[in-house]
Amino acid sequence: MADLHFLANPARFRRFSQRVTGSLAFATVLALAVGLYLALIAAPPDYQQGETVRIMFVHVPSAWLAMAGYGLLAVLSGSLLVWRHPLAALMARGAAPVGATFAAVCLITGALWGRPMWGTYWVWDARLTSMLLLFFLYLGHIALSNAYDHAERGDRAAALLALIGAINLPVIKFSVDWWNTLHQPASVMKLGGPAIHPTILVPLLWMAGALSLLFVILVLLRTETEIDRRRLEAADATA
Amino acid sequence: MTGFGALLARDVRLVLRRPGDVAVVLAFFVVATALFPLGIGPETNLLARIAPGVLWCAALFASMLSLDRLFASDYEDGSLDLLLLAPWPLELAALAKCAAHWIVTGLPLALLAPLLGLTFGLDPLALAALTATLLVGTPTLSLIGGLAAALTLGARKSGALLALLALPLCVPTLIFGAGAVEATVSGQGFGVHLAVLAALALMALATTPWAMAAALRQAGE
Amino acid sequence: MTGFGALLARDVRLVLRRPGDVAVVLAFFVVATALFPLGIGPETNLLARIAPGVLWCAALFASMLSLDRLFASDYEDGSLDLLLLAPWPLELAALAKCAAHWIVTGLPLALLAPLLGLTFGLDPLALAALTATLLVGTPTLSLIGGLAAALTLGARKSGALLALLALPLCVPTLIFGAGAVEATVSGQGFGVHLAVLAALALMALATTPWAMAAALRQAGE
Amino acid sequence: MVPPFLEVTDLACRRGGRRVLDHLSFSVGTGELLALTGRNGSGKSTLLRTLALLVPADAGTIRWQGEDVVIDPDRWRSQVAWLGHLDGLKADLTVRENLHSSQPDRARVDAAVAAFDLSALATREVRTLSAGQRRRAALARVAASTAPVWLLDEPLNALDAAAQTLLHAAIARHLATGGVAIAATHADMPSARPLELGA
Amino acid sequence: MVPPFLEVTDLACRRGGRRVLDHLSFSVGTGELLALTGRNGSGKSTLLRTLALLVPADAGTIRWQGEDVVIDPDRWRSQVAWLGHLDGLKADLTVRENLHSSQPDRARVDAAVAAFDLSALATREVRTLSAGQRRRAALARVAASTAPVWLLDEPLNALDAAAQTLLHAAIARHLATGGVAIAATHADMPSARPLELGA
Ligand code: HEM
Ligand SMILES: Nc1ncnc2c1ncn2[C@@H]1O[C@H](COP(=O)(O)OP(=O)(O)OP(=O)(O)O)[C@@H](O)[C@H]1O
Ligand SMILES: Nc1ncnc2c1ncn2[C@@H]1O[C@H](COP(=O)(O)OP(=O)(O)OP(=O)(O)O)[C@@H](O)[C@H]1O
Ligand SMILES: [Mg+2]
Ligand SMILES: [Mg+2]
Repeated sequence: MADLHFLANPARFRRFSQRVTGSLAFATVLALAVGLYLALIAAPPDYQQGETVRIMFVHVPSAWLAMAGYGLLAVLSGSLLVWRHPLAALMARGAAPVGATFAAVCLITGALWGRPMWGTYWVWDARLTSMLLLFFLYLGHIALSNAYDHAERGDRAAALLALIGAINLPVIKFSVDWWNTLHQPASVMKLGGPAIHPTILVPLLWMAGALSLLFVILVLLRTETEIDRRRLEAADATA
Repeated sequence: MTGFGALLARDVRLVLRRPGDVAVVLAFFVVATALFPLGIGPETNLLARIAPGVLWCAALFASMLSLDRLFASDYEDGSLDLLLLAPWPLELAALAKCAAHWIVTGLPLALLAPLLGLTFGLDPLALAALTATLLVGTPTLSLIGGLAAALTLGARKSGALLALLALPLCVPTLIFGAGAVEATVSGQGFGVHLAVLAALALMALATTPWAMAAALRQAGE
Repeated sequence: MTGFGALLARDVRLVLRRPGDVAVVLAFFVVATALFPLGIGPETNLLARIAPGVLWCAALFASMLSLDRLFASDYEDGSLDLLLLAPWPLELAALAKCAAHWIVTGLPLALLAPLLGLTFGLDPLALAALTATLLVGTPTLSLIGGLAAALTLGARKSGALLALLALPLCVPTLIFGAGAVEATVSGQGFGVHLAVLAALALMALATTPWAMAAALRQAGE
Repeated sequence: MVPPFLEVTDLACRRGGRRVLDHLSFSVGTGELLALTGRNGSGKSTLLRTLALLVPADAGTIRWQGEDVVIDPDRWRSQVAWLGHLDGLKADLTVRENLHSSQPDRARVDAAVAAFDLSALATREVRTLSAGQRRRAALARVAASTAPVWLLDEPLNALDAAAQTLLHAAIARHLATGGVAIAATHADMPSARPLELGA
Repeated sequence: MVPPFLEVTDLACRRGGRRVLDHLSFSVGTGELLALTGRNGSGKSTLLRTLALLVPADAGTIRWQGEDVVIDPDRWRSQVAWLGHLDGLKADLTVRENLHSSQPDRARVDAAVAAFDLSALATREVRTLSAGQRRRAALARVAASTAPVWLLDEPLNALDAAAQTLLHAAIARHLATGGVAIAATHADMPSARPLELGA
């Protein structure tokens, strides 16, 4: 059993996470219900964009979470490389696909929205391109962490990539911004307060909260799975 | 620093012993570039318009093409162990490898590019911008590619994976490199672009050797 | 022919053992293609014009990137000797390797290309031309790239020269491939182009396996 | 008179301009193990490669059951099982997958795995094996083949005493079925007929 | 009491989840040759790699002249000359170029070339050497270094009898100057203190 010693810390995490997931799931469902009600029913259609404006309530939070997810990945990677924290690797494995999914959701909802608004699913615009690149940074991370026979090797290689990628992410974002833009400029997160009407802002913030909860719970669940998988492999190897 | 010089000399000598690899890279650069006039037809101003992007993309691809083997041969013939045990810092050794790679790919590409630019009808100033930006920008590509090569050591399917990892990180360099040439075409100077490229190169120089060394240590395990 | 089938199946199985690897290849195509708009700018009708060149260039890049190591790992770990001693003809073994690589790179690219073409604003007929020409043309790239890979094994100086000659052999394929899409844009059919591409592919099929086998035998000495 | 199984006459071979083998003649009969000995660089590996037609001979003939092997090289190649200095294993495949890719017959692969005590390692990727474990896997590949002629370049390399015994047993079994084996070696191989090169 | 040169206490190491070394303690004094023996897969190479810090230990300490080597790993690395299972030579460079790239001092390189009877091969590309010639070149690289600790993984591999004698002589010279050597081996090494792993 001493062979499983290195899992002691993840095991404690697992107990903790199992305790909180129940109430977290409840909160997520509740927040999603309120958010979806506000977004799909309560919010008025936009005077310019009509009903399609409702796509925004998924689109924008997904974009935020996709970007935040990479930040989380970088933090986890740092603690893996510096403190050799075994849990960080497992959580990074859990978080990367979730972040990638939100990036994909942002891309897909954006494309669906683009058709009515711009008359095309895709343009090679700065914002769109940088989100696409973020999506591929995620994919590269996932591919690298699975490219090795030894999971730990993949963990650490991917952690190095995430750190360098995190340094580069703002560079990519800004360089692409300077390159060209057609997409909506930031209107919620900007200096001097939001320039957006409260009837839209409130459901947007609810949805952002609900999807953030969803993000957290997905990461927790996936981390648990990773812990179980790693434990099985360790048991296999010692058997 | 003399240690670095010796390392660099050895690595350059090693690459030059296999001229085939360099030849394929340069040929690829020319063929890839030549492809666009064929598709677009001979409209000179259109060609001049796309030339910077095309040349930069081709340069980016070409340098990725050869990076694949940067550390892999050391890994496979056991000399990576010697590199890890060498009395000089591993960061320096990794840097020397990237520098050698740049000398045999980035540098020839930058020198070849004006010739290709000429066939696209670029004017002299644009050609100068092209050469200058390639000279300043390709080291960044070598460094980032070198990092990807170190990260994928011992990984399966390393070729495509390496490119997938490195290409997004190379985007800023590409944008400012191609942007510089376009700026001269539209009558502006390219000083700012060059400064940004230099800044990117310095950033890569400051971070990637460390990350490469860490990745190589892992591969040695 | 069943021997060839078994060889091919084994090589494909080897590559497909990890489905993630094919995903990496596909992701890599998208990133490589996305670089051109970044270099050239987002103007939709300009992008539509260069789309054939871009996609063909990405195809060339992809073939070169992965074919590079087609025989090198066998050479270095000693399994080239086993290939040379195998009871089936070496030509067939080389062909199977190229075919396996085409199946996991050329084929996915051809199937993904229409989607990417859409983002470049190509019309349906152009998309059809693109897919058809890629399907017929990428095998030629795989074969010629495989030849270059075999020639650079062990890197004799003459190998370098031959590799340098091999890559320009891709040029006709690229011209007719990109030209076909152009032709549909200007309202013509692409039947002739397709016929030429097929002829080129057959020519490559008839000559390169033999040349690859000869190059491999030499490397084994 | 029945021809000896493998008969080499007046073989000559040069590598990189240097003459390595010259006027070499010998023959190996069925059930016989020939041990090539000689100093480093005396041409043992070159001889094995020449026999396998991996390196062209400059002069001389190699006859297999009376027929010159260059007449139908493919038939001759199908008679040969090869183990070089390098193991020739794919690092990303498991031991069993490696064996399977040259021998489709599952029963033979299983027998070879057992013969070299690899059962516990059969599903491990070759990349993770120790040097001797890897060499054993390469030897198992030879043992799994049905070829009557084994050409082995320093088969004892990296093997521990137990594995060397396994190898000798496997060679003995092969010879007992009428096979032929030629091994280059610096160590003693019991019951082998020695042939010293470069003497 | 003067500490033994190299002292290993309670070393443990796992590879791919398997425990390979566990509670291993030994020490090697100046002028001593330690021969690691044991079955294939018993952990000889792993131990050498752990000592060279190429593989991190899971537990235990390695002390060099009384000081834990992880305190100043770079200093420790500069004390070690390494020969792995693989030769670590660049096939495209000549023997002399290979030696030079790790030892700039021409006189030491010349001496090492002579010590392993490589003078005739010094300007040949490693690619064209026979297996034993290549191994000798790799050993010459070790002999050319000034490091007091030699870590050798199966140094006798592929060597002919004459070259083995040269190696023993080189080791003896190294030990006579106060050096330390640890060699993994399946063959006998005279005047070595054996340490059996996995027993
Ligand atoms: C595939 C296409 C699209 C992608 C990849 C995309 C990407 C993004 C990203 C990354 C953000 C977050 C920006 C930030 O907060 O810094 C965002 C926000 C936003 N997007 Fe999109 N978008 C797409 C299409 C669209 C379309 C068609 C519209 C509607 C015209 C749209 C409207 C918005 C709005 C209103 C915001 C919120 C901006 C803010 O207030 O910060 N997007 N999008
Ligand atoms: N990278 C790895 N991943 C998993 N297991 C490994 C790895 N490297 C070695 N092992 C295992 O560790 C054990 C010790 O291997 P090691 O190479 O140290 O053995 P060795 O004593 O040197 O054997 P040999 O005499 O064959 O060289 C073996 O069982 C081997 O299979
Ligand atoms: N490709 C080559 N080019 C030039 N010379 C070569 C080549 N291969 C081998 N030689 C030379 O031919 C001679 C015979 O080499 P070979 O590998 O057959 O020796 P060997 O008897 O197997 O030696 P060892 O015991 O070291 O394995 C050596 O002197 C070697 O240097
Ligand atoms: Mg030999
Ligand atoms: Mg070993």
